[in-house]
Order: sequence, then C-alpha cells, then structure tokens
Amino acid sequence: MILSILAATPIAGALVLALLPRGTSNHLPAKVVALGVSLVTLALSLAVLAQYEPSDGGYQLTEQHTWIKAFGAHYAVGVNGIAVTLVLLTTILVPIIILASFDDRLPDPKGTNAYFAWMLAVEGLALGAFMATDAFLFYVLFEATLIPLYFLIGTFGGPNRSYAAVKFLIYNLVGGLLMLAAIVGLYVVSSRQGDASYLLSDLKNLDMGQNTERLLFLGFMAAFAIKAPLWPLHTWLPDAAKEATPGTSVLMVSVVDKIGTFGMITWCLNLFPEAADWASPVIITLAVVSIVYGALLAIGQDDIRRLIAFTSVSHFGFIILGIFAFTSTSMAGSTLYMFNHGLSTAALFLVTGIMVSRRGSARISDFGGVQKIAPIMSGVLLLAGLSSLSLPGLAPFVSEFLVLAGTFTVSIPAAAVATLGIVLAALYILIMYQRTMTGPLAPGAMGVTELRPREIAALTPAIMLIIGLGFFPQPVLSAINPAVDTVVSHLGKSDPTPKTPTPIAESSDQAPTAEEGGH
Amino acid sequence: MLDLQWLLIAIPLASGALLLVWGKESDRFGHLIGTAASAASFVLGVVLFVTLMGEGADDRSHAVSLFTWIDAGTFHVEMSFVYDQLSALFVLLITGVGTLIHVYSIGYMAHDERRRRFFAFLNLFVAAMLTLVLAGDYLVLFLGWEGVGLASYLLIGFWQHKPSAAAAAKKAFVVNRVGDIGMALAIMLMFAQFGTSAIAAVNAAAPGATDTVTTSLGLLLLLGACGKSAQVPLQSWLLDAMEGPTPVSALIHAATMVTAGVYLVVRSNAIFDASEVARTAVIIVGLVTLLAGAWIGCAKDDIKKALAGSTMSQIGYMMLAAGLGPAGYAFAVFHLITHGFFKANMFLGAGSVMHGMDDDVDMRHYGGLRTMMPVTFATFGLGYLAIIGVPPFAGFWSKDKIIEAAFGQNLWVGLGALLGAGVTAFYMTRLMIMTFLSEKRWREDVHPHESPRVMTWPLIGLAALSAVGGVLLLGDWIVEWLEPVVGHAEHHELAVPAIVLTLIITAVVAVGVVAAVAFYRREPIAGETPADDSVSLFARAGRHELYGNELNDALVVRPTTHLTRLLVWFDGKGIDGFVTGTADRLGDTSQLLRKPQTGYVRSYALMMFAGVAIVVLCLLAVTLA
Amino acid sequence: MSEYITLSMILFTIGAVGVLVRRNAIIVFMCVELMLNATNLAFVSFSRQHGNLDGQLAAFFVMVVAAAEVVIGLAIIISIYRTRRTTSVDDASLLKS
Amino acid sequence: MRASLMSAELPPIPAPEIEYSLLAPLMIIAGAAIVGVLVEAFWPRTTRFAAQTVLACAAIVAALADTVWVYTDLDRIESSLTARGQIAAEGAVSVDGPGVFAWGILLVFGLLSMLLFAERRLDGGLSAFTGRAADAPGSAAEADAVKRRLEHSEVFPLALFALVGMMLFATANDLLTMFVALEVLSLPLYILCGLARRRRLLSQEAALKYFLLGAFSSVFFLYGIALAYGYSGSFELSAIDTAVTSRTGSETMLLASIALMAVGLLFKIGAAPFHTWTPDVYQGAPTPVTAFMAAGTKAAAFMALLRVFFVAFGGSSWDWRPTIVAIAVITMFLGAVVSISQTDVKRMLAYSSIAHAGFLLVGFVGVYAGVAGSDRVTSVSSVLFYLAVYGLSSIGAFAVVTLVRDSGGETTHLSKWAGLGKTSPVLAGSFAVFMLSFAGIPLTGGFIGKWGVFSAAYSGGFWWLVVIGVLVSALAAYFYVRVIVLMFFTDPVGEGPTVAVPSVLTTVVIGVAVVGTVGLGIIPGPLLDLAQHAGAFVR
Repeated sequence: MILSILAATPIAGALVLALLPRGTSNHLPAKVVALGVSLVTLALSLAVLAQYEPSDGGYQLTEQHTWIKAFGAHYAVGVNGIAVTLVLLTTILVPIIILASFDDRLPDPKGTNAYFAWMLAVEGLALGAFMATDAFLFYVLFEATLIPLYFLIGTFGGPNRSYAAVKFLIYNLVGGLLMLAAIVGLYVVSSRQGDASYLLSDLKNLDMGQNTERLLFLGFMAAFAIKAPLWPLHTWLPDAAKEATPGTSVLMVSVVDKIGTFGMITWCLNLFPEAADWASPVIITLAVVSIVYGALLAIGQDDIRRLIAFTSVSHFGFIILGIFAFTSTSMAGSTLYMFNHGLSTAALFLVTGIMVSRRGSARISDFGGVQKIAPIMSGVLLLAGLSSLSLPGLAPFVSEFLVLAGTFTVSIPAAAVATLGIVLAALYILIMYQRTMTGPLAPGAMGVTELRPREIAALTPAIMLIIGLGFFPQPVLSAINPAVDTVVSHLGKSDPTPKTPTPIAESSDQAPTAEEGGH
Repeated sequence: MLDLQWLLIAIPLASGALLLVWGKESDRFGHLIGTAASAASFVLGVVLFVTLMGEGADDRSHAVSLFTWIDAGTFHVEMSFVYDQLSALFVLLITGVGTLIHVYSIGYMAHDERRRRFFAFLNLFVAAMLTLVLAGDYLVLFLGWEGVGLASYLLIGFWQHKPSAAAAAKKAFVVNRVGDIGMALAIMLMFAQFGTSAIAAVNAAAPGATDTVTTSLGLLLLLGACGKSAQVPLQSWLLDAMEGPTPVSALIHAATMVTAGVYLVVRSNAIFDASEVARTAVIIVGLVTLLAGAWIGCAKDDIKKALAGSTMSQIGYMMLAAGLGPAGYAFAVFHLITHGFFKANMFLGAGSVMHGMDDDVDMRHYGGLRTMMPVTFATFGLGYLAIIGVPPFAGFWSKDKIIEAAFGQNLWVGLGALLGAGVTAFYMTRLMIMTFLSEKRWREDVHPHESPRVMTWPLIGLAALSAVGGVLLLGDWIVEWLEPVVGHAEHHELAVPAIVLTLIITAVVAVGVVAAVAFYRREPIAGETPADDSVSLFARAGRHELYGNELNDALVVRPTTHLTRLLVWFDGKGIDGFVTGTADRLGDTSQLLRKPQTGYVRSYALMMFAGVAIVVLCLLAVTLA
Repeated sequence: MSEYITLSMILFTIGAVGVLVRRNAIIVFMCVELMLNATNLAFVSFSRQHGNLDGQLAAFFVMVVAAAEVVIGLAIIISIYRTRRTTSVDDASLLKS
Repeated sequence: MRASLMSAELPPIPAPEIEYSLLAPLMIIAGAAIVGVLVEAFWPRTTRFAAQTVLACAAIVAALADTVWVYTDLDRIESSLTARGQIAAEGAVSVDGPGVFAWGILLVFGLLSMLLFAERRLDGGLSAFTGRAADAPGSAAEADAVKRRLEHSEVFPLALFALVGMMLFATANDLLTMFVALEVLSLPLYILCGLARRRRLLSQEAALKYFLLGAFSSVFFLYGIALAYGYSGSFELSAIDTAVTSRTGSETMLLASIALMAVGLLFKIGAAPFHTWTPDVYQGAPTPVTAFMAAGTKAAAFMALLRVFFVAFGGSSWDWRPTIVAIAVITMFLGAVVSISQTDVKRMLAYSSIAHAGFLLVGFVGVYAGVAGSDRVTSVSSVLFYLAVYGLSSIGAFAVVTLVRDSGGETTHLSKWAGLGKTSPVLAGSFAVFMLSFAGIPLTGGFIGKWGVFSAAYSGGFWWLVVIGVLVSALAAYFYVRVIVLMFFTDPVGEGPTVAVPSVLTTVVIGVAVVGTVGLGIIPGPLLDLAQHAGAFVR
C-alpha cells in the first residue's frame, strides 16, 4: 500500500497545484506547496526504505490487483534493490530540483503553478514506472512521462523550445511505439499459453521461441536505447537539454532517462535473457562508441547545456556497457551509476543553470573568470564536474570502476576503449571549468553573482551525497547486490573466476569482512 | 598504537575540509590550523615510526582495514591501510617536509587574500599523499593517487586569474589522466587475474602469474607512474606546473607527489620482479628522462623551470634504480628521500629569491644575490652541494649507489647515469652562478632582501637535512630496513672496486662544475635571454623542452581537436541530419501527396474509379496467381 | 443469360465513364442513374438465372432508392445553381488540397 | 377481411414475424424521425427548434436505454461459443452482440451530436445551420432570413433518419437491407452537409461532392451486391457464406463482388484511395454535422464492413486479406503524412480520420476471432472499442472547433489557434487530450484502442503490419503534437482567437468526451469487457 501512496502523492500534489489559484506575483504558495509535496514524498520513500529488507533479492512491499482483465494487465507494484535505489534517487532529486527552480524565469510567469505541477507529475509517473512489476503498467507509465516533460520543455524552455519539445516527443514516441508492438506481442505470446498476463513473474517464465524473443527484445530495446540514449539515437537529448530549464533537464536526464537503463535490466534482461545475450556484442559496441563519442562531442560544444547532455550520452554508455557485460560486478556498478549519475548530473545542470540564467547566455565563451566573483559557485561547479569525470572519492568513481572492472573480466577491448573515456572526461570538464571560471573576468560576466542561500541549500544535499557515497557506497550497494545477483543468475551467467587466484586470497587484514563479500 | 595510522590521514583531511567550509572569519588563523594539522601528523608519524622500530624486523608490516569500501558482485575492496617500513619512511618525508613547507607558506602567502584556501588545499594534498603511501589496496592507492592529482590541479591553478596557471593546471590533470588509464587498467587486470586488488595479495600472487600478465601489469603501472612522476613520454606537464606558488612546487612537484611513480614501482616490486620486460622498460624510461631533464635544466633561464628539469632528471635516477629490481629499490627510495630534502630546500630557496625579487623568475635578472640573501644563499648552497653529489652531502650517497647499481646492471646504463651526474653538476653550477654569484643584473626598482624568519627557518631545516641525509645509509641501514618489503638483493661484483667508481663519479661531477664555471664566468651573463637563433641547437632544444609539447600537439592534441570538430559536424549533419532529413522528406512527401486533392470532384471520381480497378485486379491477381 | 450481364456491365461502364468525363452536374447525376439501372438489369438477370424473386424485388428497392436520391441530388444541384448560376461540377472546387 | 383480398391462385404470403422487442431501438429512432417530420409541419415556429431538440434527445435516450436492455438480454448462441444474439425480422437484421454494441455507441454519438446541433449560443442565438437553405448566399433573401431568425429545425429529423440508417447498417443481415440502410444514412447527411450558416459556398460544395461521390460509390456497392447475388442466389450473408465456402460459382464473379462491395464500404470509412471526399466534406460541412459523420458513419460503416467480410466472405479471407493489408498500409500512411501539411483544423482532423481508418483496418485484417474459453482480444472487440474511443474523441474535438471563432464564424485556420492554451487553457487542454488520444499516448482511450487493434493484427499473424502501424503512429503523432505546440508553446498572432462561451450543451459534450477519453485510458476494463462480451457476429 505504501508504494501506491508514494506514487500517488506527487500526482495528487500536481492536481492540487493545477487547481490552486494563480495567486500572488511571486507565486510563493505554489512553490511552497510543490516543495512540501516533494518533501512528503521523500519522507514516504524513506519509510519505504525503512520497511525494505536489503538482503532479499526479490520484490518486496508488493501489491497486485487486476486492472484490465482482457489484457491480462495488472496494477502490480513492488520494489527490489534496483527499483528502490531509483525510487530513492527520484524522491531525493525532486525536492532539490523544485527548490533550485524557485526563481526560474519562465516565459510566462502565470505558468508557475503548471510548471511545478508538471514536475510533480513527472515524479509520480517515474516512481510508478520504477515500481511497476507489470509490463503493461510499466509501459503506460513509461510513455506517460513523455507528456509532462513535453509540456515542461515546450512551455517553459528557451527560444527554440517547441522544436526541441517536438523532437523530444517524437523521438521517444518512435521508440515507445516500437515497444508497444513488443508489448502487444508479449500479450499474444502469453495468451497463447493460457491466460494472458503481463506480470513480470509470469513473463519471466514465458517460452517464446527464439525469433519472437529476439523481435520483442528489439522492440523493448528500441525504446530504452532512445530513452537512455544510446549512440546513434541520442540527438534529441542535446537539443532538449539546451532548451529546457535546468530543473526540467535534471528531471529528464537524471530521472526519466534512467527508466531506460532501468528497463534494460528489469525488463529486457528478465524477459528476454537469450535475446539479450544474442544482442550483447552489438550493444556493448554501441555503448563503447557512446562513451567515446559522447565525450568527444562534449569537448566540442560551446553551449554548456549541450555539453552536459553529451557527457550524459557518455555516461549512459558506461551504464549500458555495465548492464550488457552480464557480470554481477558490472551490473551492480551500472545500477549504482544510475544513482550517482543522477546526482552528479543534477548538480551540474543546476549550478550551470544558475550561471546561465545570471549571464543570460549559455555559451562557454561568454563566461570567464567567474571564480573571482563567485568562488562558491565555481567550487560547486568544479566539484560537480569532478564527480562527472569520476574522480576517486566522489560517488561516480565507484560505479564507473565497477562497470569497467566487471566488463574487463569478459571483454578487455571494451573495457580498454571505455577507459579512454576517463581522459576525455577530464578534458571536457576541465576545459569548461577553465574557460568559464578562470582567467580574467570576462566583460559580460559581471552579473554572475555568488550563489544565494536558497541555491546553496538546494545543492548541498546533492554535493553531500556525491562525496558521502564516494567513500561509503556500501549502503546502496548492499541493497543493489542481491537484486543484481538474481538478474544475473536468471540470465544464466556467472562472473568469470580469477585466472590466477591469489595464494593468500583472504589475507589477514581483510579476513573479517571478505567472507561477507562473497555471494 | 599502529592502528592509529588512519589518523595520519584523518588529521590533515579534517583540517582541510574545515578550512574549506569555514567562512571568512577563519582567514586570520586558518593557516595556523593547517600548519598545526600537518605538524600533528608529523608528530604522530614520528611516534609511529619509533613504535615500528620497536617491533621485530618481521613484524613491521601493520595492516588495518577501516571499513568495506566497495563490495559488489565479486569485486571487494577494503578501505585498508598498511603501515610498514616503506610507508613509514614516506610518512616521515611527507609530513616532515610538508610541515616545513606549511610553515614557509605562512610567510610566502602572507599577502594572498585566499591564503586560508591555500592551506586547505595543502592539507588535502598531505592527506591524499598519505593515503597513497599508506594504501593497502591498489584502489585505495588510486584514491590517493587521484587525490594528489586533484590537489596538484587546485594548487597549480591556485592563481586562477592567470590564464597560464589555469591552463597549466588543466594540462597537469589531463596528462596525469592519461597515466591513470594505465593505473585503472592495471587494477582491472589484477581484479580479473587475481580476484583482488589488495596490494599484499597481488604481490603474493604475481610470481604465479604468466609472463603476459606480469608484463602487462608492469607496463600499465609504469604508464601510471610516468604520468604522475613526469617521466618521458608524459613529462610535459611538470615544467608548466611551475605556474603554481613556489611552496607547491617544492612540496608537490619536487619532494613528494612526483615521486609517487617511484613509490608505485617499488611497492609493486613483486610484479616487476616477475617481468624482465617491464623492468627494462622502467630502466629505459628512467634513463631517457634522466638525460632529458638534465638537458632541459641546462637551457632554462627560469629558475623554477630549471629546477623542474632537474626534478625530472632526479626522478629519472630513481626510476632507473627502481628498474634495477631488488638491487635498486632501496636506493631508489633513498634517493627519493634525500632528493625530497634538497630539492624542497632549493625550491623554497628559489621561492625566497623570488620573494625578494618581486616574483621575477628569470635568472638573467638575478646575479650576486649572495650578499643580499645570505641565509637563502647558504641553505641553497647546501642543497646544491647535495644534488651534484659532493661528499659527504646527502645526494652523494644516494646517487653514488644508484650509479653503482646501474653499472652492475649494464655498462651503458651506468654510463648514461654517470653522464647525467656530470650534466647535473653543470646545470646546477650554472644556476648557482647566475643567481647568487655573478655580477648583479637586477633592475633599479627591485630591492632584493632576505625573507622573513618564518621562511628562512624551514630553509635552514631542510638544508640541514640535505647535508646529513646520508646517514640513512650508515651501515646499509636503509637497505636492511626495506629488505622485508622489497626483497633481498644479490650482490653484484663490479669490474672495478666501488671506491674507484666513486672516484670516477666525483671526477665527472667536478668536470661538470668546472665546465659550468668556465662557461659562465668567461664573460658577463646577458641580462636578457638570447634569441633562439643565437644559441646552439642543443640549447634551443633544451629551451623548448625537447619539443615535447610540439610533439604532443602534433600527435595527440591536434588530431583530437580535428576529430572532435569532425564529429561535431558529423553529429549535426550526419546523424541529426538523417533524422531531420527524414522529417523533411516526409514533409515533401506530404506536399506531394496533397497535390491530387485538387478540389475537382471529377478527379476524385477518377481516383475512385482507378482504385476500384486496382482493387479488383489485386484481388484477382492474388487469387489467380 | 450472360448477354444480359454483359449488357449490364457495358451500361455500367458507360455510366461510370460519363461520371468521369462530363462536367454538368445534372448529366453526371444522370450517369449515376444509368449505372443504377444497369445494376437493376443485373439483378433481374440473376434473379432469372437463380429462379427466385429476390433479384426482382431488389430492383424495386433500387428504384425507390434512386428516386429518393434524385430528390436529394436535384435539391443540392439547384441550390448550387442558384448561387453560382452554373451546374458545372468543375466550378465547385474551393475545397482542396 | 384479409382472406377476401387475396386471390385464390396466389400463394399465401405469410405475415412477417417481427421481433419488436429486439428491434425497438431502431423503431424508436425511426418513429421519432417521422414524428419529427410531423412536428416540422405542425408545431409553431417559435418553439419548434426546442421541441425538435427535446424530441430527438428523448428518443435517443429512450433508444439507448432500450439498447442496454436488449444487450443484457441477448441469448447465447448454441452453435457458437462466442456469439450472442439472434437473427430478427425475417433474416433482415442481425441483433447480435457486436451489432447491439454498435447501436449503443452510435446512439451515444447521436446524442452528443444532437447536443451540438442544438447549440445556439455561439452565433448570436442561432444554430449552426442556415436559416433558409434555398436562399442564395449573400442574397437579400438570406439577409431577410437572418433578420427573421429563421432556423432549419429539420436537421433533427434528418439526423435521426441518418442515425437509424447507421444503426441498421451496422446490423443488416442481408445485403439489400444493407444497401437501403446505406442510403438511409447517406441521403440525410448529404443534405445536412449543405446547411451551414456560415461559409455557405463551401458547405454547398461539400454537399455536392459528398453526394456525387457517395452516389458513385454506392452504385459500386450495389453492383457488388448484384454480383454476390449472382454468385450465391441470395442476399443473406449466411447464404453467401455457404456459397463461398463451398466454392460453387464463378471465382471471378465472387472476387469482383468482394472488390466492389469493399469499395463501397471503404468509401464510407474513408480508406485510401477512396478517401478523397473526406477532407473536403469534413471541412465544408457544418461542424456539428462533421462531428456526427466522423463518429457515426465510420462506426456504422466499419461494423458493416466487418459483418460483410467476416460473415459473408469469411471463407475467402485468404483472397482479400492481402489487398486489405495493402489498403490499410496506404491509408495509414497517407492519412498521417498528408495531415502534416494541413493548415486547417477540420481538414487536419479529416486526414486524421483517414489515418484512423487505416489503424482500424489493421485490426480488421487480423481476422482474429479468438479462441473458445479465452478472453483474448479479437478483431471485432478491438475495432468496437477503437470506434467508441475514436468517436468520442472526434466529437469532442469538433465540439472544440465550434467554439474557436472570429467575426466570420468558426476560425479553423491553424495559425489562428496559436496561443489558445494561454487564453483558454481548459478548452485547449481538452483539445490536447483529444489529440493525445488520437496519437495513442498512454492514459488516454486512444492508446488502449491502438493496443487492441494491434493485438488483433498480431494475433492474426501480422506482426510486421503492427510494426508498420506503430511507425505510422509516430508519424501521425507528429501533427497532433504540432497542434499542441501551436496552442501552448506559440504566442498568439495579433489578437489571437476568441473563444465563444458555449451553453451548457457544448460544455457537456466536451466534458463527456474528455472524461470518456481519459477514463477509457485509465479504466478501460468495463467497456473492454463489454466489447469482449459482445462476442462474434451471429450468422
């Protein structure tokens, strides 16, 4: 029950906001209500966490009702370690986003209520998608997130917003509709073997035949690869990120795009293990291309927001690489990466969003020397940037290294090429930092004033988590591990064993804990 | 007691974090907190060292695991630290020299409004460097490795308003990242091969691994070491890094961080012991860098860059020694420590000179400073004697041992090392002459003066260490001390007795000194750097850092830039062009398809009629075909 | 028997071609009527062929429907004629593309 | 009495047995239409419009209530596991599950359309229909008619006749009835199309085109009937089926018959290449009529199509399926692509209706009849659901169109719609909901509808057609999305559109449509079950 309440809370909040009178000039009531609702959601998700038993790899807190009997669709929700991680990410990020978006200059200030209402709607739908254990329900929520995001980009974005919004929607819709074909196919296959059911637990054991399985897998994968986005299906993201407000961008990249990678693990791998295995060489290749390509493109950008979008292409490459390497190490890394990338990209988008709004331009060349007048801002930018380039000690490093280390055990070339990404990441972040923050103060950059207390308050939780999880990722990993192990064993895979086991494998210094480590 | 080793790291880390977070009100005393933290760490380091000495020779490796850092799938990493003979020495060096440099910085940075942050970064550096040397797992080592890289980045670019500083900082980080590829891949390989990246476990397993594995591991680690220690081919960042404040150059880019590569090789001795190829590669890298650094040192007029060239060269010695295997590890570490003393000493001296010369770094504008800055001159002089290897100063002992070991390995390697010693003597003498001895060349408005006490006391301390650092070799103490860590060396009989070799070395050094004196006392030194075309090819290449930057530009930077531009174009016109092109085609199709909708009812009827015909024919065709 | 069907087809085709080529709405309409009657011929012929009365019955229905259609059609054509003073179907082409 | 009229040598003609209780919905509507004609003749002019409105609505409500009763009372057929209902009126009408379900949705569409017909608040207290159709546009007589506030209240009985034609069309069990029903539904619509108060030239042109092309197509349909009769010797669908399965007659004649009948039906549903009338007529007709046509005609014609092809020609489905598949693909693609470049809302909706005809054909060609004892979605049930949702959204969308006006009446040029979301967010929001439903976005009924037809096609073995279908859906989504862009993301040009304040009638229509569209997206279960429950056609 608590999961339903969790997902329903932001939706209800969105409805309240939509009905709230358009009130005062600063729209403070709407903002406060939005923040309040998101904090209540956060509290609820912490309650979920409190009830969650991390050592169990299966679905917990489940709920199941028949929804559309004719389709075999259920309203079925539940969380496993992967889902609970992303639920937590979503509920943590949304209050941050809302707080950071208080002063967003909207094209039409009258739309403030709608702005925050749509945000909450995205949160509710995304939470639903993470918690759904029924393919039909998942699909519906997955696709439904498009609408609020579409309005968020199209109504509240930059000058070229409608182009970006349409591109975003159509691109994602193409993927989503291909997935619809696969969803329909699942129904047909499932109903041929008795009563149709979209429940994950039923579909997992479905025998579909090789060709059907591959086709359906491709349908699912098309949607997720566009959403995540995987090269060469990424071109909607830079445009959308460029035009959207920072808050929208964070929602899009940090939360909603994660449904893509989440879907790959939860749906693609669970439903189509053999097809996933069949496609993995191609997907790994594309992921590696994404990593390098995204990073190189990021280096070549002059627009900060496009730059961050391309860094995300690169990072999503890592996530997908880890998933399709099929080792529990890399997959746990990927899952953690989703969480960490959410945080670091949120910090990056939000702090650059503040910079851009003060400067009135997103061109890197319009900045320069800002560090002098806004040291805290530059510090936050640097820290967010360093987390994006996976500096050890910050959260993304752990996940990136797990992905690489896991991948290395099955494919040395993929891991080696992907490792190139760490140099390129240093380049794109540091070049951006160098051009915006250092050197003499650029003539037009006078207006880029220091972060205000509210902005600091919004960014602090993200920064704290980025640092904290860099050293103590274990609380999250301990929830992820059992779930990932379940997926990997469903795939019929196991991690390659070390070729030359060390003679003192459990050396005295790590003996006490090393034993817990083995699964 | 030894379990408290984590405090070594925690103290400066906490102090650094505190200084960063604490607001402006801590500006007045922030530097004191920072210095105190470093000093506290040093005191603890001494206490721990004494405790370690009290342990039996075989019980001196003390491991502690704080918590499980990462545990996912089959990957397991403890946040573990090892305090043993090797790391104990490093702890002392880092915290000792570090504390002196903190003290020095109080004076040097006195007028900088961001001094508090400077000390915060210094503290962070110390914490990271200690993490690096205390790490019990390669991944923890990597954490420190990148931590010092970050601190280095922040400190090189400390004066961010200078574009050159910001560029140098970025360059240092990026070049180091290239090395990090090696480190990262090495750790992945360890994980894949041995199922762990704990240093002890890997070293224990390395002898059992295949040649391919150990060679790959060795070469990958060497790549990492090259980045961090500015060894050829990743040397280019170090000279640019001199943009940072001088205490930074002294601490990070002379005494400690840049030697991390050497530490890495020594720490991974089992891997290198198992691979001949990797060892040879280390020797080659060391030898090439040794000579290249010395060459550059001869040609630079910027005092810090000349010293930086020297640093490269000296680290080349250490690398070379490390590449010699068990025969050289101890001497590599020994030279590392003595170098830490005298090079930090000289860098701080250079800083003191700059302090008195209004931050001018061009030696051509110096001259005759010995009278104006007696303490600086005296301490610098001790460092000078140490580095060129005049007995009985610290550098003599360490360098002598390395050259001796090099001859034990291979005649040519030995000759190279010997040549390096001569060149070292040459460029250091040149530096001394241009700065302190020759006639004064400074401009009217500059008033050289001795630095305040807070800066000279550390100089005196370091000078003393430079003078007496050789005591570590007394009775082969350091060799025996490190033996449990790096293994026992077979003694090689040289073709000539050791004492003869020592004499030869000293003679070569003397030749270098004399050559420099002859060269630079013969005629007055020009007040400005002569134009490129008026100097020898040798000098020109040295000035241009042997064209390393140009080479990087041509081989890496420009191709990457072009590739990036090409890809940006491709992304817009190719991939996105395909997408938008498809949309455009559909738009065209739409226009085309609406054409038949003419508004004439007869044409509609015709279309229908045609449709009827087609449907009828289709049905017939399907069935009858 | 098949001669009648053939005739019916010929008439039907003539009607269809008439619809396609004539401009005058009345004539177009008359061609449609011709097609209807061609169909009637077919109905009656088939009725004869099958020996039941259904086809003949159908012919009556068709006639009634045709009459109703005439009423509607002429009404529309006349109202247009009053507006435009022409019965050419080609003039009514405002709605297009 | 009766016996005295009969001559001795003629065989006795038995009195037909009519199942009045089953056919009551048809009778009610037909009766109301006839009463409407009488009202037209005798009721005082001042309140005639209101009286006609009440009569029409009351009749439809009564018929709807009766339909529900009939539906719940349908008997299960012994011989078939899925079919329910029976053949009535001496084999002329098939009162079966799908047919009665179609009655239900047709009556709902009819009711909503009547509410739109009755709206008089938008245009100075007058309805959307011209005061005196006989007047030439722009003439003094027309001005006089306006001055005297004349109104054609005949539109209500006409619409009722059309409605009864649709209902009969959907349930006709023999081809002759079907033809008559086709004409009964078409002829009133031809007239209704020409009755617009504003832009009368266009309206008349639309009527002419619709009439000429409609007549042309129905002749083909009729000739197809003639050939079918020639092939089988009967008009009854089941008899034709028998002939088709036993393959007695000339193959060519059968195929020609199938082709010609398909043409007539495809014309009515607006499938390519028989779609050409759709945009012109949708644009020119008075908007309430367009709404009625778009929803009603398509539903009725589709039911007839399904009935003819599943019941009569089901035995030769291998012959006609490839052709229908091709037509489905062409129709989807053409509708979707051409609508991209449309600048008029009503034309755009017309092309969208063409595209939807294509999607419906995808469900149709699946020819998936389900498996006994399973609840799997069949071609029939999926098409029924789709029709319900599509019709509802269509009526809602056209109702919104009636409200966006300038001094010359409705302003349907898309550029005038720019910024509508800023001036009247609720109205624009409703329109957006319809657009999203058309686009098949989840949480709207359109999505469930798409899912249904695609699953029927997939079940029928056409997975690749489903893939084409989803790709075209994405294409189609583009122009729906473009409308939203225009309404919400674009600033108004000049003064922007004015939105007339509607009376409660139009408000109710839009409200019902929105609630229905969204409701069917979130809780489609009941209606889906109902459609599933309808089962197969009774033969």
